[in-house]
Parts: sequence; structure tokens; C-alpha cells
Amino acid sequence: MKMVTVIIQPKRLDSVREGLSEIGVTGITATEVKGFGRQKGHTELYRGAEFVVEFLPKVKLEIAITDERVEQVIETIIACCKVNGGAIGDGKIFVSSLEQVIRIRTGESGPDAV
Amino acid sequence: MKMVTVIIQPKRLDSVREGLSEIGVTGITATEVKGFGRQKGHTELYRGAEFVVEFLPKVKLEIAITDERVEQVIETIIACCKVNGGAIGDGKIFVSSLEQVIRIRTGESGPDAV
Amino acid sequence: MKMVTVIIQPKRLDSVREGLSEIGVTGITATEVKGFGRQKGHTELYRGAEFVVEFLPKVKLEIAITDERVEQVIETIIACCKVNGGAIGDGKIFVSSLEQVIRIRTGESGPDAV
Amino acid sequence: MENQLFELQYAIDTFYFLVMGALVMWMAAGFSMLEAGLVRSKNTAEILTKNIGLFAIACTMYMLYGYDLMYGGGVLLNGISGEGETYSNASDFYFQVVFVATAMSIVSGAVAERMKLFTFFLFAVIFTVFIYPLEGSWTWGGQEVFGLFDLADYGFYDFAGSGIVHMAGASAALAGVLVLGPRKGKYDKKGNSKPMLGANLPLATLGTFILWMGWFGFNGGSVLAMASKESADAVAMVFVNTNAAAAGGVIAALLLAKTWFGKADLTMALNGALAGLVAITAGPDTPSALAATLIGSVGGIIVVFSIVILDRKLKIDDPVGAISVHGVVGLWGLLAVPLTNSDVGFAGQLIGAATIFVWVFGASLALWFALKAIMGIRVSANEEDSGVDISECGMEAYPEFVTK
Amino acid sequence: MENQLFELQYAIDTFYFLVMGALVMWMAAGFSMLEAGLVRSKNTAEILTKNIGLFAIACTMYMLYGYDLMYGGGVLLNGISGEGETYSNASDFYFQVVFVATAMSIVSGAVAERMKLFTFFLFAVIFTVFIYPLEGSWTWGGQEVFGLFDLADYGFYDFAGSGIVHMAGASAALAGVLVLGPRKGKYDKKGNSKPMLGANLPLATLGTFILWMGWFGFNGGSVLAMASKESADAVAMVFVNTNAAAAGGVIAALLLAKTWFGKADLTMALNGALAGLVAITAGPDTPSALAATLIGSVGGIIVVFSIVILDRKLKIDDPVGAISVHGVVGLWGLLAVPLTNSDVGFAGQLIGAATIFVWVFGASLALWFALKAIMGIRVSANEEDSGVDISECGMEAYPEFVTK
Amino acid sequence: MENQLFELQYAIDTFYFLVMGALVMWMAAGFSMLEAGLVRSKNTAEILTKNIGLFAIACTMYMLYGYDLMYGGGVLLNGISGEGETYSNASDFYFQVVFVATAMSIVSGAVAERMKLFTFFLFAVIFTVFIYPLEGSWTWGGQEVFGLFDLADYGFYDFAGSGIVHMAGASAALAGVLVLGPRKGKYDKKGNSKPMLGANLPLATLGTFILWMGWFGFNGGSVLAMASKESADAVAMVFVNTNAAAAGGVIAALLLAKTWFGKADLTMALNGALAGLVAITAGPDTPSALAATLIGSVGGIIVVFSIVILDRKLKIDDPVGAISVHGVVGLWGLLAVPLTNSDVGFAGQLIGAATIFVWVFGASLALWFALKAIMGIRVSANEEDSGVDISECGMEAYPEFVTK
Ligand SMILES: Nc1ncnc2c1ncn2[C@@H]1O[C@H](COP(=O)(O)OP(=O)(O)O)[C@@H](O)[C@H]1O
Ligand SMILES: Nc1ncnc2c1ncn2[C@@H]1O[C@H](COP(=O)(O)OP(=O)(O)O)[C@@H](O)[C@H]1O
Ligand SMILES: Nc1ncnc2c1ncn2[C@@H]1O[C@H](COP(=O)(O)OP(=O)(O)O)[C@@H](O)[C@H]1O
Repeated sequence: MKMVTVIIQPKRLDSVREGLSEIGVTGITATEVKGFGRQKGHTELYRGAEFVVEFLPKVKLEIAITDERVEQVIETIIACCKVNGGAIGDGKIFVSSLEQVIRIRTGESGPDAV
Repeated sequence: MKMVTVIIQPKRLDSVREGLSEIGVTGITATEVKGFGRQKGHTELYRGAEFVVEFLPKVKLEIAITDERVEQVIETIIACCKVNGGAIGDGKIFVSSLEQVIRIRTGESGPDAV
Repeated sequence: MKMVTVIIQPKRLDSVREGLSEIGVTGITATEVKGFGRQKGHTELYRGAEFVVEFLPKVKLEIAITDERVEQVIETIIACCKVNGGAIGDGKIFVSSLEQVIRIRTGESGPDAV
Repeated sequence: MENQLFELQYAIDTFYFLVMGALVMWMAAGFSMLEAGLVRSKNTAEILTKNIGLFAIACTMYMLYGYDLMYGGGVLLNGISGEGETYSNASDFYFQVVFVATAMSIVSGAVAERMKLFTFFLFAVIFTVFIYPLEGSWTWGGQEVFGLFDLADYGFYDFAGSGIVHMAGASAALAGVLVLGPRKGKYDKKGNSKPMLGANLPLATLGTFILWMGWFGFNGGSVLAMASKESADAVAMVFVNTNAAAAGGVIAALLLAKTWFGKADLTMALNGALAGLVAITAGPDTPSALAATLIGSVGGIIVVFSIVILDRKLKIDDPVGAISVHGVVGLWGLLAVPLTNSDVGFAGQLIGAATIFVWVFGASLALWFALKAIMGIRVSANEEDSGVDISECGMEAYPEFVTK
Repeated sequence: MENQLFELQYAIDTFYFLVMGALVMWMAAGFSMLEAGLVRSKNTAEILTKNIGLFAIACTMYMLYGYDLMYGGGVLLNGISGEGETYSNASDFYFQVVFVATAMSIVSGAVAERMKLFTFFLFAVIFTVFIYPLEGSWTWGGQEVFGLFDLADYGFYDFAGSGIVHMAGASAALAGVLVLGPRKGKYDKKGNSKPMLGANLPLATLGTFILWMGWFGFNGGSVLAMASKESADAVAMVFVNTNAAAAGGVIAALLLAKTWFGKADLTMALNGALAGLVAITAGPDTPSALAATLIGSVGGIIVVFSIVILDRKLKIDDPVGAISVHGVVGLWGLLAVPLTNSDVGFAGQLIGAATIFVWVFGASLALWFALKAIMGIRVSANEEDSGVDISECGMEAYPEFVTK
Repeated sequence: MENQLFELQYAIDTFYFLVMGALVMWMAAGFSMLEAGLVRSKNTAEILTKNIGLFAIACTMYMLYGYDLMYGGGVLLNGISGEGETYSNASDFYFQVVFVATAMSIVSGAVAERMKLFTFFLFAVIFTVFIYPLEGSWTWGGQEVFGLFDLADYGFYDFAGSGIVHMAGASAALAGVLVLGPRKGKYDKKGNSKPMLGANLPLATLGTFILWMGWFGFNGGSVLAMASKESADAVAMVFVNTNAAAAGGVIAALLLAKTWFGKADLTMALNGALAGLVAITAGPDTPSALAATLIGSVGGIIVVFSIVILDRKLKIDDPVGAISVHGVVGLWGLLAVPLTNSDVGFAGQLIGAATIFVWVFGASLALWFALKAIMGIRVSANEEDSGVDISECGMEAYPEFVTK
């Protein structure tokens, strides 16, 4: 099993969720995060003083998935997030390995629990 | 060392923390997250229009722990979260491998740092 | 590639970000988290009743990085966070392995995408 | 000439009533903000709905029949279109109607975070059309208590309503809380009280300041006349004393909190201000400013002890402290009158307080029980967990902010 | 003696104007809070800037020329330094100037979250110096409409401005919304309306209470006199009816929402209160309190339907419901007058309403188009995504809170 | 008949004082909200406690002795129970007492986020019982400055307190800030100023609107009479000018911010409104509305420059800009009087300003130093990091919201 972690623009959340639902992903955990990357932050103003907000609001999605579906999940995410040829800040996908997954309610574990 | 990541109902936070403390876990990191799973979201209303809030508030706990204690941690979590035979939305546990753990204050690393 | 996850004091965020920028790290994801560790929470009061806030505000940083730079990143973080010989609550670093990294905008993957 | 003089006097008194009434109406916003700040965020939209809804209900029911029951103003206000004797009848109604809303507002905070919204609204209907006006008819209305005895005979004195309004509201609240029980999770298995923090203290502070301001209308308007030297002096003194008592309440509550808990507990400072105001309400006309400050201070001290005792010892779960602020301190307010007003005795005050409490508490208790049997009084445990905002109003008060 | 009597009467009327005016000025805070609570957090600082800015602009432009155009008060108020006949001219100006700000405030909510700030400010300049005062000159000012006909001849009656102020503001808002288009993402490809939640409902509720309070000044002050028995009675009745209508609006909207949607929708309760207030504004002087309650209730029902229809059927995106509350219900207010005032006819009311609408909507439409051509009316799509707070004001309203 | 006329006049003047006083009291809520909105969320509960506490202290200390010192009203107000000559003495006290609270409120914002709460409270005790009343006795009280000279001889004129109240408050604040030093992290090693964002701008905006409204009482009440044609005209003109100046301040500050910073900085618009109000306070009686707008506009421009210069050049860390708004602009207000009032000269204004500043700043500085030596003035670095809410009040203002 793998954990696919992806950082996206907040405005893409709905379309990614729908895209993943359509391909049968049944579990997603989303977190509000702040991202520091190539996309530079914006300038704000406070009582006449400018300052740069370095961290931009992003959403992190974590999707635990069986190995064979990783490819499909990644493609779906890219399809939903790369709009109009892609723009800076579209996000990044990280894949790592999961040793165990357990559904608390039933005690199921392994791929069944995903 | 392992990283045990668990998504729970926010109202179980206190009892899980206490349960884990009792078995000697000394470090936990908690994050407010939003979960999308079998437990479907609820309907809200705004100026007469209904809409579904797909993501439900959840808490994610991350617990770094030595390999031999993983089993015990999982059991404790299940014991605290599965109340009355278990209900949808009780949560999920993910276990992955940790290569290194370092305590910044002392520079200790490995199991000692957990 | 590795994922370096570090829990720090919120007030160290700026200096860590600067430190990492200086050594050429170009991507960081930050999350507001609550930490339960050796540093005990503080007592609050509400209408005359005291209670302990067990979880303290912390910031979690996630930095995906190529294997050879892990050491340098860890050192930098320690340098920025361990001030005046180190104090309880300075934080912890966790390193795990990343199987894949993909930049959505370009489709690049592997070390180039980090 | 005589007539012109009279017209001016009539205009001044009417104008004064309307301005004081607008200040009391403003207290509705104060209660809303206070309560919205002191509940948890998941129950905030509902308490706002409750507050604006109860105000509307109170105004409508009192217009339909309550005012007639209390003062004989005529069903549907049909008596008010004519002119009053020294001021417009309509201005009197306007001033009185905001009082009944105040009494009702006191209830909403105490039963917050767990009561069914429409059960509450139904209670509000009966309370404002019957329970409160009947009580009011025995006191300010000058009627005999069920034709049995006349409180005036005992010299009962309640200038602006420490008892008639505040303790009455608190009695209904107490009955509600007893029928309803504490919030889920408020007491652990060992019976220890767990603090449930108000989500927005700036809002609660704003509410307190609004109430403080509105109280000048509440007490100041209760002089019921302005257009003579004597009444102008009286109103002015009432303003000064109202302010002094609130100030005394704040200082006393803060010092006590600092001494007892080691910290300057803001929630206690707010309750102290309100306690000072409730305390002086029964008799803001006779004390000197110094005495008013002291009466308020004692209120501020009582309220701190009362909140702690109700919460921890008696296990009466009152999220905003309404029973302590308006009930316990309301009683203190009644009993403080004889200290500066030699025409008033303790016995009369106690008899009046008992009459108000027995009737309002008893009638409310019966009504709460009846409503419980008929339509249920409490939301389900699940609804309480997710917050009544979703279950009762379908919406969140702060939908964008991430909450702990 | 005569003279002294006159001086007192003069003082009372002036004082009354100033107090009523201060209450209307307070409505500016009400609109600010209402709108700030009903937009998303990323557009909150901008709408606050808009509201304080438009108030300042309205006060300045009306002083420079608008008051003269509407009432002939003299450019730069040079006519007001002298004494008025029965009250101070300056107090009249003070009362009138806060009305023009109210009309302008109505616009800001409807065009929220997507309009360029300085385009809006420029619109405000022209609206408050010309579009509104000219309309006002035909109604309260007593001038002929472009020298063609006189609304007074048709018996047009609008006591405190359901049409002259509220519907006028809503007409300008409607024109703006049509030129501007809906917020990005408001309607999906299939044309379904997507709710965009107000970020802070306690603030919106506070705003509603402030407006409710301020409305006593708005309607009560429109009697324009206090210092006689007759006018005192009139003002008092206006207060009672204003309050009754608001209460009726809340109750009706809440009950309808509960029946229709199954929940006690807070936002509808707030709109119901405002609808009740707008509905009674054209004629708070003639109905009984019961009739006022009913007029307000109908307003509360209309507003719920209107908001749903505008939003879902007509795809007119009005984030705060201003067009429904002030425009649709404003028209109802005008039409409700003949029901209790036998001197007024439906025909005259319709002619008046049409005149106001045609002029204000037409002139505003032209102006919005002109501004669009000259300086652009809408922020870029990217700016809209990140929120106009950053692009227009450079700052966030809640910089520390983590938002979803 | 004569007597009846007198009674009516007495009633009107008293009523007017009380209404104006209630508006000034309301400014306490305004300062609280303004300051609570402009500090970081971790210091919000404490500043609320500070504000309600200082108001209570001011009211109590001024009652005990301050009023007597300033106006000879008698220790413990023992002189006020009798009737006044043309209005109730108690109404005068009520009006004056809210002024001293205003002066004190100015201090709290400037020393926010780092001062020990009880040190502040002790300062408030001395300031309101002695420092301010003594200064007031030399100006409005008509006493000689330490028996040496009489400001009246120099024609010093300060209608409602640009200098006597606002600059005085700012002088005490400046002394406090100098003793206290900037907030931790405010200036980096290179001495660059780091912005520390206010956590809740809707609250700050609400506070500004409250202050704007309350200022009608502040300036309008300072005419000190209503019940004649002449005074009614004066009060009305003061209302108009107060409003005009605030509007001018907003417009000027917004335009300057837009030009200079490229954005419509909301915090500057708010400061602009307050600056306009402070600027007109010394002489709202003589200018035309246009002149008042201009005086306010200059205030709005000065405040923007002053805030930037204090913050970046002088490294005086004033979280809410109180020293600029009330101090620098207060001085401008004094100096603007001779522009429209030919009886007043610059020299006299400067002498008065210097007298106020030297005394209040000097005495405050000494007192702050003394308090620092005795009980400490600043919380520990750790407490400052975690926020003074926890260390001073033990609670959080927004315990549920996740903050960055
Ligand atoms: N190396 C990294 N480690 C952790 N998070 C990263 C890393 N690189 C990027 N991110 C996250 O992904 C987001 C998007 O990356 P960014 O560099 O802005 O865009 P792009 O993919 O177009 O280069 C960042 O805001 C940050 O949250
Ligand atoms: N495959 C998954 N990947 C990531 N998070 C998941 C996954 N499945 C479930 N979750 C998280 O766990 C929570 C509980 O899961 P849910 O399906 O609602 O309950 P149950 O375990 O009863 O089926 C979800 O809200 C979501 O946050
Ligand atoms: N075993 C662990 N698993 C997950 N998070 C941990 C663990 N230990 C510590 N942490 C996180 O690191 C933070 C700092 O740890 P703490 O024990 O307070 O400091 P120290 O490193 O000085 O012992 C904690 O607040 C918690 O968020």
C-alpha cells in the first residue's frame, strides 16, 4: 500500500475530490497547510509598511491506496490540477510506502482497510 | 522506528491522549484535518440553499514509536476509539517506517529520541 | 529521496525558513499542529476553574529532499532551533523515505521534482 | 400658554421615554453578543437565532396581550392610540416592551448549547404573554397577587426590576436548566466540572459594554418622568449610580479573581460589571455614588462565588452565568434597597422576592415539563456533539475558520 | 415669555433631530458589520474600507452640493449657518446627510467581493452628489420631475423612504450587479447556484441589531418635529410600529424558513428583520401596532422568496441580499401605505415607485457602464480568487486565523 | 410660569447632558474594540480586561476625588446631591467622568501586548485621580497652573479637549512606551520595523464607528447647554462639523495611502477617521462645514505620516497608533483653532499645549519609572512570546480558532 500525499491550490480541492471519487477512491484526508515553493508569496501592507507573506495557503491531501492504483490516482490528480498547461504553484505529489492500514471500526487491515 | 498515523473523531482526542499516556507514549503531534470517507458529510443550509459539506472535521495524530511498541499503540487507539461496537467514521490507522528520529534539544537520535 | 518532517516552536518558523533557503532548499510545506511532549502544557482559567491545556501550538515542516542533502538540512534545522543550548520543546526531526516525487506543473519526477 | 407649557413637558417626557427605550432595545444586541461570545463556536448561530427570535416574539406577544395583562393597556394595544396624560401612551408601551424582551433574554443564555430551538420559542411565547406580565401586574401593575394580597402593602420596592425583571428571568432560566440537565461532557464520571470555553471573548466584552450602555435606559427610564427639576435630578442621579455600581462590580470581581485564582479573569470582570448593574437596579434612586459603588462591588463579589458554587458544587450548568448574575445578584439588589432607602424594609423585600420566585419558577417549571412531554426539550446526543448550529439552523457561525 | 417658549420648542426639536440623526449615522456601522459578516473572509477588509469610505464620501459630497440640489440648502451649506424656523438648519442637514449615506450603503453589499474599490468610490461620488439628491428633490424636495410633472399631484407618499432611500439604493445596486456579473464560481456550468457562505454570522447579527436600533432614528426622525403633543404622539407611534414590523419580519421569515427548508435559517431571520423595517418605512405613521406587525411579516415572507428567486432563477448574484431586502420589499412598503392610510392610493404609489426606479436604475446603469469603459469595474480573475482584500487593500481582515 | 419654564429648560439641559454622556461612555466600547482588533490574538483577552478595568477605575477614582480636584465638585461627590443652577449637577459629573475614562483609554492601546496588567491599573488609579484632574483644573477648571499663571490669560482655547483630553492621554502613553520599550521582535537587528498585524479588522472598524458615534456626545455635549435657540444652533453645528471632519480624515488618509502605498490601507482609513475627529475637537464651534472637512483632512494626512515616522524612524512602538492619532493630531487640533476663531491666537495655543504636555508627560514618566522600580512594568520575555492573555488573564480570547 502507498500513501500519496499531494499539495494543491485550495481552489482545486473540489475538482480533485470529485475526480478521485469518480475513479473509486473512498478515503481522503485534507489539511490546510502553508506552502513555500517556487511560487513566491504576495506582498501585504500594514499601516503603511509592506511585507512579504512567504507562505501561501495550500491544501494537502493524503490518500492511502493499494499499490496497483497509485498510477491512476496520480494521473487523476494531475488532470484536475494542471489546468491550462500548468502554472507555477500547481503543486507536488509525494509517494511513500505504507506498512499497515487498519480500519478502526471493523479491525480490518491491509488492502481491505484502505 | 515507525510512524503511526491515525485519523480519529475530534471528540475522542482526550481519551486517546490519556490512553496513550498511560501506556507510556510521551510524544504525540495532533493536526486538525478534514476527512472524506465512508461517513458521509452533512447537509447545511445558506440563505435557503442546501449544500453538502463533504469533508468532516477529524483529528490526525502522529505518533513516532519504536517497532516493538507499535502493536500496543494500535490496540490502545482502537480501544479508545471503537466505542459501542464501532460506528462509521471511527477512523483509520496508517503505519509507515521511520528511518531517523532526532531530538533537537539534545541531538539524541534513534529509539532514544522517540 | 527523503521526507524530513520536523516539529518546531512557532516562533522559530521564520529563522528555519531563512536557514533552509540559504542552503538552497526551495520547497517547504508548513502545518499548524498541536504538540504533546515533554514540554508540559500550561494552565488556563475559565470562570474560576483551572484546567491544563495539554497540547501546545507547534509548527510542522515537511521538506522533501534528495538523499545526499538530508544531513545538511538536519544540521541547519538544529542550528536554527536549538538556541541557547536547547530548551525543552525545541522539537523533533523525523526522516522517512520517499518513493516518488512529481511536480504537477511539468510532470517532472524524481530528484528533479524535489 | 399653560397649554403650550404642557405640550412641551409632554414632548420632553415622551422623547425621554423613547430614547431610554431605544437604549433598552439595544440591550437585546448586548445579550446576543454576550451569549454568542460565551458559547462554543458550534452553537453560536443557534444562540443568535434564539436571541433575535425571542426579541421578536416578546415584542409581538406583549403587544397582543401581555401589556394589557400587566398594565391594562388594552388587548392589541387598542388603548394606546389615544394620548397619555403626561406622555404618549405609545412611548410607555415602547419602553415596557423592551423590558419583557430583557427578561426573556436572560433565559436564553442559561439553556444554551443543548435545548431545542422551537421548544425555547414556545416557552418564550407563554413567558412573554403570560408568566412575566402576570408577575408584572402584581408589582409595577399594582394588582393583587391572585387576588390574595398586595405586595404594596408590604412596602415591596423594586425601582427598575432587579427582582421583577432580572430575578424573574433567572427563575425561569433555573427551572429550564433543571429540567434540561447539564451539557454533555460538562461533568465527568467523578462529577468534576469541565470548563467549556466561550469561543469569542471580544464579542462577550462588546455585549457587556452594550448592556452597560443600555442599562442607563433601563434604570434611567424607570424614573418615568424627566420634565421637571425634581425628575431631571432623579434621572441624573440614577445615571451616576448605575455607572458607579457597574464600575464597583468590575473592580471587586477583578480583585477577587486575582486574589483567588491568581489571574485577572476577564469573564469574571464581565460578570462583575453585569452584577453591579443588576445589584443597583432595585434602588438606583436613593444611594450616594459611593454607596452605589459599594452595592455594585458586593454584587461583583457575590457573582464570582455564585458562579463557582453553582458550577462546581450544585452542578447547575449555566453556560453564561445568567442565574448567578441576574438571579442571585438580583436578590441581593432587592435586599440592598433598605440599606439606603429608609421607606423600605427587608421583610417586604423578601416577601416580594419570594412571590416572584415562587410564581415564575413554579410556572416555568410546569411549562418546561409540559413542553418536554409534548415536543421534547433537548436535542439528541449526536446533535449536541456536532453542535446545534447544524441541527437547528443548518449552518455554521464561522464556516471558514478552522476550529480546534 | 412667548419667545422663551419658542426657544424651548426650538431646542427640543433640534435636540430630537440630532439624537435621531446620531442613530441613523449608527446605521453605517450596522451596514458595515452586516456586510462584513456576510462576505467571505478574504473579502472582508475591502468591504469594511468600502463602507467607511462611502460614508465619508456621502457626507462630503452631500455637503458640497447634494443638499443644495435636494432641498436648496445652499452650495457648501452656506444657507445653514442662519437659524432655522422651528429647529436648527444644521440639525436638519445632519439628519439628511446620514440618509444619503444609508442609500449608498445598500449598494456596497450587492456588489461585494468582485468590484474594483475605486470604481465603487467614484460611483459613490456621483450617486451622492447627483443621482440621489435629484431623485430626492422630486419627492421630499417638492420639485417637479425634470420640470414635467409633480409626484405630489399623484399623492405619492413615502414617509421615511422605503422608496426614496431603500428602493433607490437597491436600484443602483441592481444596475451595478447587472453590469458586474456574478462572483466567480457562483454558478456552475449547469447554472446551479453555489452557496458562498458568510464568514462571520455574529457580526452579521450585530449589524442587524444595529440597523434595527438605528431605524428608530430613521423613521422616528422623519416625523420632523417633536415639541408638541401631536408630534410627540406621532413619533412614539412610529417607534412602536417600526419595532413591531421588524418583529413581524423576523417571525414570518423564521417560520417560513422552518417550513420550507426545515431549519431555522439565521440569515433569513436577519433578512426578515430588515425586510420588516424596510416594509414599514413608507408608512409607519398610520397603522396600528398589529397592522404594522402584519406589514412587516409580509415583508419577511417576500424577502425569503425574493432572495431564493433572484439567486436561483434570475441568477442575480447579490451576496448580502440587498436588492431583495431594500428593493423588492421597498416596493412592498410603498404599496402597503394605502392599506392603512386612506389619503394614499395605489396608482400614486406605483407612479412614484416607477419614477424612482427608472431614474435611479437608468442613471446608475449608464454610470456603471461609463466607469467600466473608463477604468474597469471588476478585479481580475486571479485577484478575485485570492480575495480583494489583498488586491485592493493589501491586507487581510483576519490575518492570524487559519481558514478553510 | 417663570418657574415652570425654568424647570423645562433645566430638564432639557440635564437630559441633553445625560444623552451626550451615554454616547461618550459608549466610546469605552469603541476603544476596547479598536484595540482588541489591532493587537495580535494572543494579547486580546488582556487588552479587553485592561479596557473594562480602566473604565471602572476611572469612574471610581474620579468620583472619589478627581472631580473635586478638577471642578471642586466635592470629595465623594458630596456636592452633587443638591440641584445645579441650570442643569443637574449629577448630569454634569456623569458627562465629565466619561471624559477621564476616554483619556485613560488612549493609554491602554499604546502600551499593549507587553505591559503588566496590574502595573497599568495602578497607573490608571493615579492618572485618573490626580494627573488628569490637576491638568483639567488648569484648563476647564479655571485654576492657575501651580498658582503660577493662568492659561486663560493667554487665551488658550480647547473646546472639547483635543489637548486637554486627547493630547493628555497621548502624553501619558508616550511616557509609558518610552519606559516600556518596543514589543519583542518589533525591530530586527538592523533596526527594521516588522509589522505585527492586528488580528481582527472588523472589530477595529466597529470600534472606529463606535468612537465616531460617541464623538457626537463628546463634542456636542461640550457646548454645555441645549435649551435655547443659541445653544441648540451651536450644538447642531458642532454635530455637523464633527461629522464633516471625520469624513475628511477618512478621505484624505485613504487617498494618501492609495497614492503612497498603492493600496487603500484600511487601518489608515480608520486612523484617518479618528484623526479627523481629534483634529476638530479643539474647535468644532467656529468653522464652516467645509472648513471642518479640511481641518479633518489635514488630520488624516498628518496621522499617516506620523504613524510611519514614529514606527520606522523614531522606533516608538505604538501598536494602535494612539500617540499619533491623539497626540500629534491633538496638537494640530489646538493649532487649527485660530484659523477659524479670531479670538484665539497661536501663542496661547502653544503655551497651553506645552503646559499640558510638560505636566502630563513629566508626571507620567516619573510614575511609570516608579512603578517599574516597585513592581516591574513588563512581562517576561517568555510571557510575551506566549501572549499576555495566558500570563495575565489565564485565558485565550479565541480558544477555538486555530491561529497561524
Ligand atoms: N521539496 C518540497 N518539500 C515539501 N513541500 C514542497 C516541496 N516543494 C514544493 N512543496 C510544496 O508544494 C507547493 C507547490 O510548489 P511550488 O514550488 O510552488 O510549485 P511548482 O510545483 O509549480 O514548482 C509548495 O507551496 C509547497 O507547499
Ligand atoms: N484511504 C484513505 N486515505 C486517507 N485517509 C483516509 C482513507 N480512508 C479513510 N481516511 C480517513 O479516515 C476517516 C475515517 O474514515 P471513514 O471511511 O469515514 O470511516 P470508516 O473507517 O468507518 O470507514 C476519513 O474521514 C478520512 O479522513
Ligand atoms: N514520539 C513522538 N511522536 C510524534 N510527535 C512527537 C513525538 N515526540 C515529540 N513529538 C512532537 O515534538 C514536539 C516537541 O517535543 P517535546 O517532547 O516537547 O520536546 P523535547 O524534544 O525537548 O523533548 C512535541 O510537542 C510533539 O509535537
